[in-house]
Amino acid sequence: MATQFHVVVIGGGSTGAALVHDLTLRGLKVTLVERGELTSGTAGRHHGLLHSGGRYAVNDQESAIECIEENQILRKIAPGSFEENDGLFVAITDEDVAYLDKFLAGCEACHIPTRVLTAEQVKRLEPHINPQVKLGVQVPDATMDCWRLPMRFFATAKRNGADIRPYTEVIGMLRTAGIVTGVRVRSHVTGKEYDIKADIVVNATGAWAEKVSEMAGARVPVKPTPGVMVAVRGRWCNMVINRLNKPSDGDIIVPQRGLSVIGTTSWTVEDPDRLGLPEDHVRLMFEKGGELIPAVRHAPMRAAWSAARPLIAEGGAQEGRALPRTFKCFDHKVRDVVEGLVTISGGKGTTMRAMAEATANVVCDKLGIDAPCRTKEVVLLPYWAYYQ
Amino acid sequence: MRSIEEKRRSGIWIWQAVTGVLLVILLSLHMIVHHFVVEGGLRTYEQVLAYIGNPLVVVIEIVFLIVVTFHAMLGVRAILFDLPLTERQKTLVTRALTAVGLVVGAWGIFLALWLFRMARMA
Amino acid sequence: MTNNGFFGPKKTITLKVLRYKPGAIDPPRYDTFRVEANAVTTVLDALEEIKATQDSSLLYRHSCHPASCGTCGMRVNGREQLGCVARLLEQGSDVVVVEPLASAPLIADLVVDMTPFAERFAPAGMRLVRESEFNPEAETPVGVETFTRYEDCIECNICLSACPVANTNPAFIGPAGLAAAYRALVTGERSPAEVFAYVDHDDGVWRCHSAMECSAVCPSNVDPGHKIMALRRELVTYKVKRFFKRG
Amino acid sequence: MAVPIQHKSPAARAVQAWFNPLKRSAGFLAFVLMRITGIGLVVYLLIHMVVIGNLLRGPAGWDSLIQTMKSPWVLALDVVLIAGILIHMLNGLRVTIIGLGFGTQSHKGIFWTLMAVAVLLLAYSAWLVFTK
Repeated sequence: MATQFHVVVIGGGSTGAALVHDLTLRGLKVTLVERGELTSGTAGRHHGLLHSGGRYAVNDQESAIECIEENQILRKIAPGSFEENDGLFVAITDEDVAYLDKFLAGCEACHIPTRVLTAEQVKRLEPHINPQVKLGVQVPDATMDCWRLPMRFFATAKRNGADIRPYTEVIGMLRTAGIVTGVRVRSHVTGKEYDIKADIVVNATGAWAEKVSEMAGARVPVKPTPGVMVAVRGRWCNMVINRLNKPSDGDIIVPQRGLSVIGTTSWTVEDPDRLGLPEDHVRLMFEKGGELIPAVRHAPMRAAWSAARPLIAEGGAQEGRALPRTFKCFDHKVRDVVEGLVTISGGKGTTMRAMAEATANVVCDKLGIDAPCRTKEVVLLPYWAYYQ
Repeated sequence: MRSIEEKRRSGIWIWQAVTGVLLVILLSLHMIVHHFVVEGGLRTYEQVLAYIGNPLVVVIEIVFLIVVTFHAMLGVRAILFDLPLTERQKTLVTRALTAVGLVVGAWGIFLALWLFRMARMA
Repeated sequence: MTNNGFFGPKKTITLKVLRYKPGAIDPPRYDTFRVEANAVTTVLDALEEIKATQDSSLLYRHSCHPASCGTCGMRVNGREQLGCVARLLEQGSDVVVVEPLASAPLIADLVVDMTPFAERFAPAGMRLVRESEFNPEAETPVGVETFTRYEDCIECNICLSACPVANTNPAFIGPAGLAAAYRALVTGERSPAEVFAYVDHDDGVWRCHSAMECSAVCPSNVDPGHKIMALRRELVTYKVKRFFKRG
Repeated sequence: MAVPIQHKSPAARAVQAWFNPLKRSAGFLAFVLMRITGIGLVVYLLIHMVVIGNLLRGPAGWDSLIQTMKSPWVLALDVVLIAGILIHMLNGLRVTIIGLGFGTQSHKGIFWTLMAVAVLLLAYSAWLVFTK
């Protein structure tokens, strides 16, 4: 390519990781800045569920379809980063059983493979499950490594020439006549401030997207929507256990390494840096998780924490679970007449690659580059390559 | 599985363990005979000479000396190798310790044989 | 340990955090912060609170929070722990000293460079997560159920920081790498010849002096000390057999 | 690395950890004892070799030397020596056994048991040294 455009990506989470990888493969020069450690925001601390899409198959089919497609792609490009143990939606009450037909229809519409299991089959596969279980539906959920998967994108991007700068915080936008021309950053390693020039700046800061876009006078309707998760010692299930019903509090248990992670709740906050950890939510996880697997009520707690989902609340008073779980890429030239800034937000860990692809398409369009996305095929390096 | 760089094979720990176990036996012999068999311990010149006059004792003492020196030098080497040494420094350490060991061993053997001769002459 | 999320009363804890920024805070010094802690507040929670409200320039590594990623290894009151599961009120003092891991080069504040660790660890060829877990319908490698789950190793670098040898000799492969090599040996992922070529030298399996501190601090029950000893037994057996075959 | 390595922890400080079992567990204490007694015994070996060289001076030289060695201070040093030997020897056996992969899970129990044995043997030896 004759001219190499320079893109600055703000935010070293899963979206940023997949985005530097994508843009680098398309031949662009990319610098990524992250104020703390890579994946120290929402990316690292979700429950580690690689969604099959089953969870959204009834209420949010756009997300569900994204999930099942990305689920298949990620397994292919990041072998070894998943515990391929499938997921199980279990019906405990008659109300849950009544949800079955809607669920199966939704999964079929989204092309999510399912297998209905009898109570006996469920109990054989999951000895710790609530003995009241009525039936179960097996779907291709999996457990992912929340830190190492994004790190594989970073590792591959770095090997391909991307410049990744953790511990570097954006403190302002460089603007010339309303056009964003770069960022001013402070290195927390040396305390020094300096400018990074760019043809396009991408704001991939998730729940922090509003804070960052404000620096350029642009607006993003992102609502930081935290959820509480509790990890208990021991693997109390083989598959990812979901409640066969519409998404609610404490209805997922993800076996991860030697732990079982129960999630989650949902509320809204103004400042994504100050989520807090409500005690009643932690209690609720034990209570609700115990409805699926009674033993978790008495399992020793390893950790409890909150993570902020970056949900998009576009026009309307919707909050929490009613918000769509899909992602959106904003070109601020269109929205706020701010040229040179693109924001990507919403979405989830499972759809990180797709979010990056959509964003990279917008970036390439704006720069007039015709380069196809290759991230569906390129197999990622192991995470430790980042440190070599 | 690639090595970080080509490293020389080593099983010196095994020698340290073997000589260590031997020492438990030899040192017990050495201590018991020197200090507890003879009433009040092996003390005077006469007593030492009388003891060393026994050829079996000379052999045991020399074996003990060799094993203990070897074990001691390997121990010092193990400690020094815990430091960040270059391959050249490692070779130097090994050579220096070999030299010290040889000197100590030679001196000890000379002493034992000289005393043995004195005992025989007396 | 507080079992199921009972927060209990709050208490003020003083944190003394090692600060270092090359050229700016150089030589390193300790900064003092105060935070409110309850029974489930962790050292990481406290650091995040400090960063958000008291000093945004404070640097530390972290990601997942339930001790699954292994990024937040640090020394808390002189002992290596994961900040995300080290509870403040269980550190045994009202003043808690937080320092970076000892065995890796310091970048800034509590952040250490993981490159030397990766260089020692990666050659052992450790796969991170086994593709199938205990799902009986999924295929697992034969016999693997009888082993401790080596995948429990979260590559946090804590064992190297606690190891008296790794601290003075950076060439030592170290507990995590040796444990991984043992795993590769017993699962048959690597041939004995390959594994032994990697560990049979003065900076390999023989460098360990059995202080077993790696096993004492391991937050993930990998018990690397045990694995190093077992690896040594395999190697001694191999050497003895080879000696007699040749002789 | 985007961030250059700027600072390394001084090796001298790391070496101090060889002798500092504070905040560490039993295995580390064993390692510290092993190292201290090992170094001490090497020093003793060298001194011992020089001292017995006095035998070359014949009965007069040797017997007068032995006379000074019978002072209680030197006898106390003898007890220290025996303590070092016992700790190093018993610990050495332990390290050999667990170093070959046996009993690694109960290494702490083995350590404390052997140290108890060392204390008993030391008490008996001290009694012999001072009374005989």
